[in-house]
Parts: sequence; structure tokens; C-alpha cells
Amino acid sequence: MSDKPKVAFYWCASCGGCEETVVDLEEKILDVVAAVDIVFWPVALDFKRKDVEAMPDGAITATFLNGAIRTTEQEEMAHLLRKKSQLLIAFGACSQLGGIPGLANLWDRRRVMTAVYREAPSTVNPQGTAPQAKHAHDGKQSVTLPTLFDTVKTLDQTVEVDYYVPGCPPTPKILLQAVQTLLSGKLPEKGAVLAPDTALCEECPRKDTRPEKLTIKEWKRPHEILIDPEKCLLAQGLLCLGSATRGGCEAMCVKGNMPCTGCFGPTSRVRDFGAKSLSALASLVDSNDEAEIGKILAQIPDPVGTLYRYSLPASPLRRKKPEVI
Amino acid sequence: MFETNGTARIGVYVCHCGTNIAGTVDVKSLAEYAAGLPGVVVSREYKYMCSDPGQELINSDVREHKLNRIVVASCSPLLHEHTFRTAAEKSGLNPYYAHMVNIREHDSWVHQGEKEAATEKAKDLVRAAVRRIRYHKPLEKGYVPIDPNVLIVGGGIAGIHAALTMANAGKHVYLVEREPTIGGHMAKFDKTFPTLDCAACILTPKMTSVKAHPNITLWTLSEVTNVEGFVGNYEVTVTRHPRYVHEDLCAGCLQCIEACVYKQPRFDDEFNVGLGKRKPVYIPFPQAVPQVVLIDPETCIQFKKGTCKKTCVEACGDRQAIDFEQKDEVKKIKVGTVILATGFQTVAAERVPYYRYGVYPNVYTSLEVERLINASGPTGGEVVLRDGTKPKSVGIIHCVGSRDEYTNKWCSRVCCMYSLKLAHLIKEHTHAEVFNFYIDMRTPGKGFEEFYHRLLKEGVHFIRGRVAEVTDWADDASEEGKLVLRVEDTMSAMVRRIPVDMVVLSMGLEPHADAPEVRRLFNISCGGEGFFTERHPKLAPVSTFTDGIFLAGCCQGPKDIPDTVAQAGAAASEAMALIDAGSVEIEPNTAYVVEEACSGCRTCIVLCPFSAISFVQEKKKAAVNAALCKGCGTCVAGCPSGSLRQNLFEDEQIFEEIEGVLNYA
Amino acid sequence: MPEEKFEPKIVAFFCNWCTYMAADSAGTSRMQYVPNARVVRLMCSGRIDPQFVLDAFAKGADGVLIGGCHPGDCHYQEGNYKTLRRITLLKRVLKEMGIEEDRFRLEWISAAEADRLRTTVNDMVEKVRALGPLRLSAKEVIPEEVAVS
Amino acid sequence: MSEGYLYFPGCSLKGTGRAYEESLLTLFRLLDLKLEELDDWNCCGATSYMSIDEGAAFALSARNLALAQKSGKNQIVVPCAACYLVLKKTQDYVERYPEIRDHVTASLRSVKLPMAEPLAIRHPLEVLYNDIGVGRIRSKVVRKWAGGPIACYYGCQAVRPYYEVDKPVDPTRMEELLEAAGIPSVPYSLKTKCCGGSLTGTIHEVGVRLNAILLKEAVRKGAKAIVTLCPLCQFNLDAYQSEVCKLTNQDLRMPVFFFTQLLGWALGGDPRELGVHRFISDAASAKQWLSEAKEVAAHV
Repeated sequence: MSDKPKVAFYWCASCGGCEETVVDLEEKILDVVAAVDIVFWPVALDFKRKDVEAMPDGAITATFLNGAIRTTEQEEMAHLLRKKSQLLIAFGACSQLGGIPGLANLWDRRRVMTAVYREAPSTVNPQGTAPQAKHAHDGKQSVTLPTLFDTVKTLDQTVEVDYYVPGCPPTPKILLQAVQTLLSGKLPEKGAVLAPDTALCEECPRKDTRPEKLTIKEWKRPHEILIDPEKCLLAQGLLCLGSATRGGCEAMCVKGNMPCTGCFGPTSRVRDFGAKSLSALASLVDSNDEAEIGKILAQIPDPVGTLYRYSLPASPLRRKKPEVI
Repeated sequence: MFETNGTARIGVYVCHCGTNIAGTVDVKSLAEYAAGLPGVVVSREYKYMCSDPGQELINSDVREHKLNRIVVASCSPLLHEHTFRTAAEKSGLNPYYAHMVNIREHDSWVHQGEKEAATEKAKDLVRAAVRRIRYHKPLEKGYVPIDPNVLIVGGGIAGIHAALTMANAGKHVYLVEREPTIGGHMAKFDKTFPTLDCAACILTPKMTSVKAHPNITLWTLSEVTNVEGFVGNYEVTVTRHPRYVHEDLCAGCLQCIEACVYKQPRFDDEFNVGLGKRKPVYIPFPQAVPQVVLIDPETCIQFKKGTCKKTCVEACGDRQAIDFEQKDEVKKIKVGTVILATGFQTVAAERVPYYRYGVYPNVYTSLEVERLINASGPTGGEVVLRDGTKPKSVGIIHCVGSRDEYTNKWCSRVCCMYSLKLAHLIKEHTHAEVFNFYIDMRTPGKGFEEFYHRLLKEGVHFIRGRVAEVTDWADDASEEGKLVLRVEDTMSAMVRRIPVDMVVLSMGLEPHADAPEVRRLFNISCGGEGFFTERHPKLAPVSTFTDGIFLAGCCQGPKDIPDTVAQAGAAASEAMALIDAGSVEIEPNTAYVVEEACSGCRTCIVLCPFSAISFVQEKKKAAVNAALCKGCGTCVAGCPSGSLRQNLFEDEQIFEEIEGVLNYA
Repeated sequence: MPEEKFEPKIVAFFCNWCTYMAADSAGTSRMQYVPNARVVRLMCSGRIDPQFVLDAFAKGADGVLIGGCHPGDCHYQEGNYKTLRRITLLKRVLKEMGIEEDRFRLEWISAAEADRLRTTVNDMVEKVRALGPLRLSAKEVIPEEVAVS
Repeated sequence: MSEGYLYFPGCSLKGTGRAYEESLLTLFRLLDLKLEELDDWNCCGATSYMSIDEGAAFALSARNLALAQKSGKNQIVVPCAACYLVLKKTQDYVERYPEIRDHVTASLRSVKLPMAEPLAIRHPLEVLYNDIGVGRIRSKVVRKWAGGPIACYYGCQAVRPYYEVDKPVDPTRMEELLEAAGIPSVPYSLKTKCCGGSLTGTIHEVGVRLNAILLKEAVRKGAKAIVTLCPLCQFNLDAYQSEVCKLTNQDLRMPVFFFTQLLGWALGGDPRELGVHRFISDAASAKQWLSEAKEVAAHV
């Protein structure tokens, strides 16, 4: 085998979108392949866990791991890949911050299972079957399945992480830059997020249309209004999180006339994305009257789901306070 | 990311404050505990850290142990932060490398008898400070220039004295008075205790020199309606209400009053608290300053019907001083300092219904009697009842509306003495039997107790007891047609009925009804009772917590004339000290933008009420004007990308403090 | 669970001009109250970043108390209104995160209201004590059988 | 006010204070105010109870309140000053003191009654003054008063410590209402002094002495009668007049009315239905005045 840097891609609790990013490199993927050997990529190439186990420790130059950690198996794989890799990169929002799957932290395993295997309108499950860790197959050999955790974790809450590539999913450009940076040999400071450290407004095409003194009397949702394609979305009363969100995506959503939902996460100066954006947005409410303030803010449905859409497990509270300890 | 500033070598100093702290907090174990905290090089406990030897301790440790951070666990930073910053500075450190922990007001004093818990709390607080201070960074002191002009609000004796003091020192004074004349309460008094010199004789010369003084701009019938800015640089809006007479044109000849279509005065005259009458065009009292008449639109026919013959205007002739069209006039002034001398009001006698003021005509308030006794008063100095007869017996009730759960809890300080004064004067004018009803006789002042003894000799009766009620219920012939005061005489332990012809209620002093608005306007605080709060009850009695704003007279609490004048002088010199220093040090706790981090989202700009943050178009980033920033930190908390920061209250410092008190590793 | 009495830890963010002064004057007048609160002094309640509140809860506070000037009395004109706006939304977040209302309070306490400060702290500590310690995360136990209810 | 008021008579209005009840019902009828007597009411818990066993007193009074709540009405009119005070006090203390609340709740539970939510406990004087008003009274007057000026006497319990009925010091609503009815009053400074109360039954001479003070002052002020709003005061002032005259050797006899009697009379009520035949001391002049009924048009 060549002495090109060895790269691995793996997915944990994620939707596959991050894998798409790799695919979306299009012909550029050839440059990548030219530069590196892909030694492990279950979604595309037929490798098995044992192949990885067989590798000597640190054999992999860099592993891009996407997805949150929410099952025993994902935890094991995270540990395994950490051991085998020189660099472990949390790839994408789920792995960096917990992502959409992280919202499961508003419930616990039992609630999630019940919702999925009992209550979901699309569920037909008269026997009330639920996936079990151990399952005896026709009495003889027993099959084992990973078990779901009560609390979804980010990658760095599971193993040590070297770098982060943000986004849901990361844009091909961000990925490419990341790969190039790593190949360049000039490694950034450990723990760095491989994306710009200024908020999205910086690169937002609508930046200049935001009034200097913007206050908000009424929050609107995208389906409620005809969105002006030029004007600052926040100024249109839409809950755009761009001012709190790390740039680097080139405002794709905003260009598509949709407010930023914060998938690139906070800047390095902010500990908790949700709390910070909450602070900024609430400050803009145009009222000093307690009742009216309450009314205006009530127009923001599901604050946690909105402000912590991608970062609940990474937030100080991490999860909803468990009812039963 | 914001870093700790080199390796911290921290000195921790635990103050005993005599027994104030050491009596409750185990200072020894606290110091020992602190010694074990990361970064701490020296940890000591000492009797009085604020004393010179205490500060010297810091000084020598800095030299000896190369300390670069100082944590002092003692009283409230509002008291001594400056002391210890200076101490740090003296020992060659940046003053902002010193930090205080409040283990007295917030700990030992409020958890007495809970030694263990209080000590634990102290440890948490010290730990937090030790963690916090590692993130402190050197800061430049901020300075702002002081505008030499001063605003004095209130033209009573306090305002007058402060105004003259400063004007004589060459400062320009704007003296703003709400009433048509200056002079305040003192102008209404006849004589002053205990010396019995005539109030007018000592006050009116000062009043006239205020008017005459080149350095004083006197605005009567005027009110401060807006205040902006900060120490050294206040922008004040004053609204001058119309008096319907041009001050500059009126010569004070008073012929218009003569000429008024009302031949007789028939409207209650405010200056004589309703005992006398005046015309719609009038001058409050003969020595009023300015010597200018005014017209009361409430009672003037021209204003009510527009059909008056305007004989006043004729009388005024070519001077044409009278102007029915006059409107509010708004003045904007810049001043560096402000002295509030807004005074007091007396409690409304109706609030003490069992003394039947307003029910029985012969029940008077002390202020009414001052006017009756006054030679220039409605009765020309005759103390007579409303029916014109002289009272043969008079009862003076002390502490009405003072020291009372139902009105005001505090002692009004002057009532005992002015009641004695009134007793003396009434006796002198009428030879009546005078009874003083008191709870305690409070005469702490030069010559006060002596005056009390003088009255005892003069044969004024003193009955120690709180009067239960004033009634016209006559139990026998001797009480027929009299007002009976029912009182428990606590000296003879019996309930007595004292029939008198006249009752005088010694009304207590309380803050003006609109004191809260004034407080808001000038951004100062008041105590629960509503008097303005001084910065420190002992050490800064005329300063407020808002730099550049000072207090004089009864707006700060009840006091007599000598104390008021003394305080006014003190306020004046405090203000002048600021002015002459030319500039004043301000906290460098201002906000600043981390430029490379700012995305130019402009969230912060609308959050600043002082317009200290602007959007720099060429850079498309926000910028803070430190001179305008007051250091509240509201914008910092609101910056969505954490690109705004606040000196002395950096995120890291606060996070460390939080995790410190919680002992979170 | 050990039988020893649970002493709530309260982190209190006080503004320098009103509530911190109220706490000072409570001291000067020797009012006695429970020793469970730890004050973090800020110039204005407007400086309180919701991150501070969450951090306090996450790092072991059983309750968080915010004290500011009464509406209209802010030393910085309107910092406390910004606080009110932020806290209003923050309260909804905390509710969704299962943190009981009594654990988080915003109180307007002026420099004159030392006694209000005393009673507020006492009352809050009492209520939080009744709620018991705030346990944010439970230990992850992998069950033998995955339960569905 | 169509939904009307509950009415709590208490023992006095069924006994010594019959005239009060009769005149109250008549007056309210004349003003088309509905009064509905509380069903199964019991002792309010006043006087002896309150001084011997507070707990029992509160429980008794709370039962009445609970019954009132059951009736569905939210206002209860209580003419007797003592009942009025105890009911108000109970409602107040139950709110304020948990231990009292617990005690009372327990006692009520034993008779299967819930603790009542606070309801409006009202005195007829204040009902007439606030719900009807001086103006409407004036407009309904049909008789002209021929008796002399009267002294309005409020006693101690109606205006203290609660003062919804009138100002605690120098109350004036009775005067205002009676003046509207064309009945002049004298300035009477003792209107809230003690009438002797239950002392007349315990330390008799003290009771009578206190009583004498009131009558003497009333006479001195030129009052021809006293008007009260409390059955105990009325009885005290009326019943012992002969004794008081002996004590002071002055003729202090005068009728002691309930304000409802005079108002009822001025509004055209039948004297007998106003219970004017029930006086003890000076029934004569009372009857005389009230029978000298000169019918006049409204708006005297």
C-alpha cells in the first residue's frame, strides 16, 4: 500500500448528509483520492470493523467522524477509531454539537422508544415489539444489538477530538479546505474549528440592509410572510440566527431565502450557542412592558428546539432534567 | 481567546475589621484555606486592612514575594475598592490587579452566630476572587473633564447658601426654584431657635445678594425637566413656567396690584399658608426675590373669562411688563456638577385625624402659627384665633406625623426645638398658659438644652405623653367651649384632660411628594422613607452614588438651619473640589469591540441608551466610544458572537467567579 | 441518599446600584438571613448573559437569583428592561429543560429595600430546599431489557 | 344589585334588637333591595366566646361563612356591629394565620363544610352609602322630620379595626344619609367612644358611667335623640337611662333609634313595621315624632 496519508470516514448518529458532502465534492473527490488513501468508509466501501481493529494504533492519519454518539456501538467505534487515528475530526454538527439527534435529550430512552415503536402515527406494531440488546435466534445463537443511551453525546464528550468541521452538513468547500489544511502540514491549534471565527452576518449578502437600530415588535415564521429576497431576514421579523452563527457556509440558506438556523454553531468566544442567541434576539424586543414582552416572545415557538436545534448536548445543561434519578 | 495575564502570583488578605468580621468568620482558617488555592503565594489575616499598616503589608509583600495580584477579603467594594486599588498602585502594580471580596456586609454581619456557615461562605467568595483575578488585565484609568458651571436645584436656605459660596468662588451657578420666590421655608419663619434672632433679618440679605450676584443665574417658577450626561458633563433642561410678567421689565412698583379690578385681596395666599388673602396679581411677600409680581391664571379674570378691564396693564403703562400670552420657556444648560437642595414638606395635618385639624377651627399647624407670630404675617404678628380673640391657653402637641407607625416612623429632629420656640413666642405675644405635650424632649444642639430650661423657668407647662385626641367634648363647665386634649401624663401616670383655646400641631418633616421623580431625574437613590441617600452616612454625607451630584439640606433628611447651612457649604466645596481638579477619574469598566471578531450585525447598537456604540461604515463593524460608555455591559451580554467585551467584567472573569463560588473544578 | 440536611447553593447576580447596595445595607443594619447565597456583582443586571445562568446551574447551583433595579430606576436608564426581555425567554427555556420555576428568580430590589432582599433570599432558599438538589444528568445505565411504556 | 344580598341577623336582631331587623327589612324593601336570611345560621362567635375560646369563636363564625358560600351569593349583610366584626376578623385571620386556618378547616371538615373563599362582608350603613348613595336616598324621601337634631353614634366595633363601614376617626356616613333624609345632626365628638358594652352586665356601675358620658354629651350638644347602627349600643343607651338620670341627677332621657328606623320612616315606612313601639326609656317622644308624619313630595 502507498505511503499516502490514510483517511477514514465514519458515521454515527446522523442522517447521512455529511456523507453526501463527501460525495458532493464531485470531481474534486479525485484530488482527494489522489492525495490520500481512504482506508475505511462503510457507507461507500466494503470495510468491516475487524479491518480497523486489525490496523496498528495510529495507522490512520485522520478520521472524519460524523454523527452524534447515542448508542453503545457508536461509543465503541469512537474509541476504536480514536485509538487507530492520529487525528480525529468531529465532522458536522451532530458530531461537533450533538445536532438534530441531540434534541432527543429532551426525553429519555423510554420516551424515545415509546414514541417510535408505539405512538408514531406511522407505527404498526400490534405486538409492541421493541429492539432488544440480546435476541435469541430460533433458540440457538443469540443476536446482539447496540443499545440507545438516555443522553445523546457529542464526539468530544466521548473521546478526545483534535479538530471540528462544522455544518449540517458541512459544505464541500469547508470539507475541502479542512482536508487541504490538514494536508498542508501546518496544523492549526488543537481543538480548532476549521471554519471562519466571525458570525455569518460578515459574509451575508443582505448585511447592508439591516437597519442600524433594529427592534422587533412581531416575530414571523417563514410560511407566514412573503419574504423579501433582498432585505435582512431578521429585519423582516424572521428568526435568523446568522448573527450568532459561525460563518463559512457563505449564507447558503439565506441566499435561498431561508433564515439561518445555526448549524455552524457558535464562535470560539461563545460557550453556549442557544443562550447567546437567546440573549441577542430577546434584547431586540421592542417593549418595556412585562406583559407585552411576554406576548412578543411567545411568538417564538419551541425556544429550545429553535435555539438549540443543533447544540443541545453541547450546551451546559446537555439534556432535560431527568424526572427519575 | 482571552488569556490569563502571565502567571499569577496572588496575595490574599483577610481583614478582621476588628471583630466585625473576625467575630463571625474564622479569619484564621479562611487565610489558611486561601493559602492553598492555586496561584496564591501569600495569604494573611490582619486587624484592619484599610489602615496604613494594613496597606503597607500589601506593599512589602509585593516587593518581597513578587506578587502581581491582590485579593482583599473585607468590607464592601463600594466602601474601600478605591483604597486597595491605590494600595496596589503604590506598590507598583496596576490598580486593577486588586480585587475585593465582601465578607462583611454580605457575610459576617448578616450571618451572626453562624460561624461555620459564614466561614464556608467566605471561603467560596475568596476562592471565586482568586480564580477571577487570574484573568484580570492592566487597565488605564479613565478621566473626564469637569464643566465649571453648577446647577443648584432649590432656592431655600440650603440652595441659597451653596449658590453664594460657589458664586463667590467664581463659579457660575444656575439656581432653579419652583416657587415664584426664593427663600423656602425659612422665609416663612418668624424667629429661629435657640437664639431667637429674626429669620427674615438673616435670610433676606442673602436672598438679595443671590439676585445681585453676577455669577448666579436665578430662575424662579422653574423646574428641571430633563437631565442627561454624566459627572462633569451634565446636559440639563429647565422649563421656566410663565409668571405672565416679564422679569426684566417689571420694576416691582406693585402699582398693578393696587390697580387690580379686585379691590380687596380675596384668594388664599400661599405664603401665609392660607391665613391671609391676596389678589390674582401679587407678590408672595414684601421681601420676595425676585422683586417681581406674578399673575395667578387660576384666579385672574382675564384668564378665566378674557373679559377683564386689565387695569393692571394700564397701571404698568409703558413698561409693558405684563404679558398674558407668556408661555413655558425651555432652557438647555451644560453643567459639571449638581447640588440638590430640594428641601422637605410638612406632613399634612389631615393625616392625623384624631387631632381634628380642619374640623375645629382653633386647631393650627406649626407653620400657620409661625405666620401668625410673624410681624409681616396676616395678623401683623398678633397671635389671635380665627374669631380675633387672643387665646388664654394653648396646647402644643409635639411629634405630629413623626415617630408614628401610621404616618412617619422617623423623628423630624426640629419639632422639639421649634415647639419650644413657638411656646416661648406665643407666651410672649399672648401671656397665655402654654402646655407642651411631648413624647421625649430632644434637644441635642448648641444652646438647645439651655433653651429648654429657660422655658421651664418661664412657666411653660410640659406634659410627657402622647395626646390621644383633641375633642370639644366638655365633661364639666370648665371645659365648655374649649378644645380638650386627652392625654396620659406618663410622669404622674394618670389620664388628664387639658382644656385650651388653641391647639398647635408640631408637624413633622417628610420628603416632597415628588421626591421620587427628582430621584429618577438625577439617577440617585432614596431610603425607604424617601429622603435622598448620601454616598456614606458618615464619610460622604453630601455625596450621592451618582458622581457629581451632591445633597444639601432637608432633601437628605430632616435637619435644622445651622446643619442645613453647614451641609450646603460642604456640598459647595465638594463640588468645587471636583471643578478645580478639572477632571475626574472614572471606572475603566467600559465595553470594547474585538474588531477582527465583529461581524457587524449591529445588534449592540440599539442596546446602548447612551449612543456609545456606532457602526463604522468603512469597516462594517461596531465601535465603542469609551467616553460615552457608562460600563453597564448590557451590549456585551447581548452580542451574539461574543465580540463585545467589558473591562473588569470579562466573560472569563465572571465564569471563573461563578465556578469559583460553586467550587467547580 | 444520605440523611444529612440539604443546603441549597444559590448563585445571586446583583446589579451594583440597587440590589448589591440593598445587600450592603442589609449588612449595615445587621439583618440576619440564610447563608446560602453567593453574590456575583455586576454593574447592571443588563450585563447578565443567559450563559452565566446556565453555567451556574450546570456547575452545581441549585438556584439562581437575579437582582436589579426596579423598572424605570435603572442606573443605566434601561439595562433592566433588556434583562427582563432576556429572562422572560430564558424562563421558557429552563421550563422546557425541566428546571423548576422556583429555582430561578428575577427580583427588582432597590437600594432602599434591604428587608426585601432578606426575605427574598430566605424565601428562595426555603423553596429550593423543598425542591431538593438540582440533579441535571443521571448516570447512564445500560438496561438488560429496553423498556417501552 | 338585583341578585340581592344574604342577610346574617345574629342573636340580637332576633331579640333585644328586633326593631333593628324590622326597620332594616322595611327599609331595604322600600329601596327594592333583596335580603335573603342565611339558612341555618349560628352564633357569630362574638363577645364571651371570643374572650374565652378564640378557636371556637373562629370556627363558629367560619361555619356561617361556609354556609354563605354554599348559598352561592357573594355578599352578606351583617347589621350587628359585633357579628360584623367577628365575621370580618375570622375571614381576615384565616387568611393571615396558617395555624388558625388549619384549626378552622379541621373543625369545618368535621361538619363536612369546606373553608369559604373570601366573600364581601358588608354592613347596611355602607351598603346604603355605596350601593344606594346619598342622592338616591334624598330623592326617595316622602316625610318631613319634626323632631330635633340627633346625635349619630357609631360605637367601637363597626369602624375599628376594619374601616370599610366608615372612617375610624370621626365617621360621618350616618350623618350624611340622615341629613339627606332631612334629619339634622349635632357635631357629636363621642361617636366612637365605648357605650359601656357588656360591662353593664358585668361591672354594672362602670357600664352605666360610660353610658352616662355619652348621653350627657349628646344633651349638651342639643341632641334630641341618639341614632346608632349597633344593637348592643342601642340597648345600652336605651335601657339604662333612668339609672343614668339618677346617677347624674339630670334629665338625660331621649329616644335611641337605629338609623334604619329613621331612614325607613323618612322613606315612608309604616312606623309599626319599623319597630318604633319597642323603645324602653323615652318611647313617648319617639312615637310622637314618628307619628307626626307629614306626607310631603319627594325632594324636601
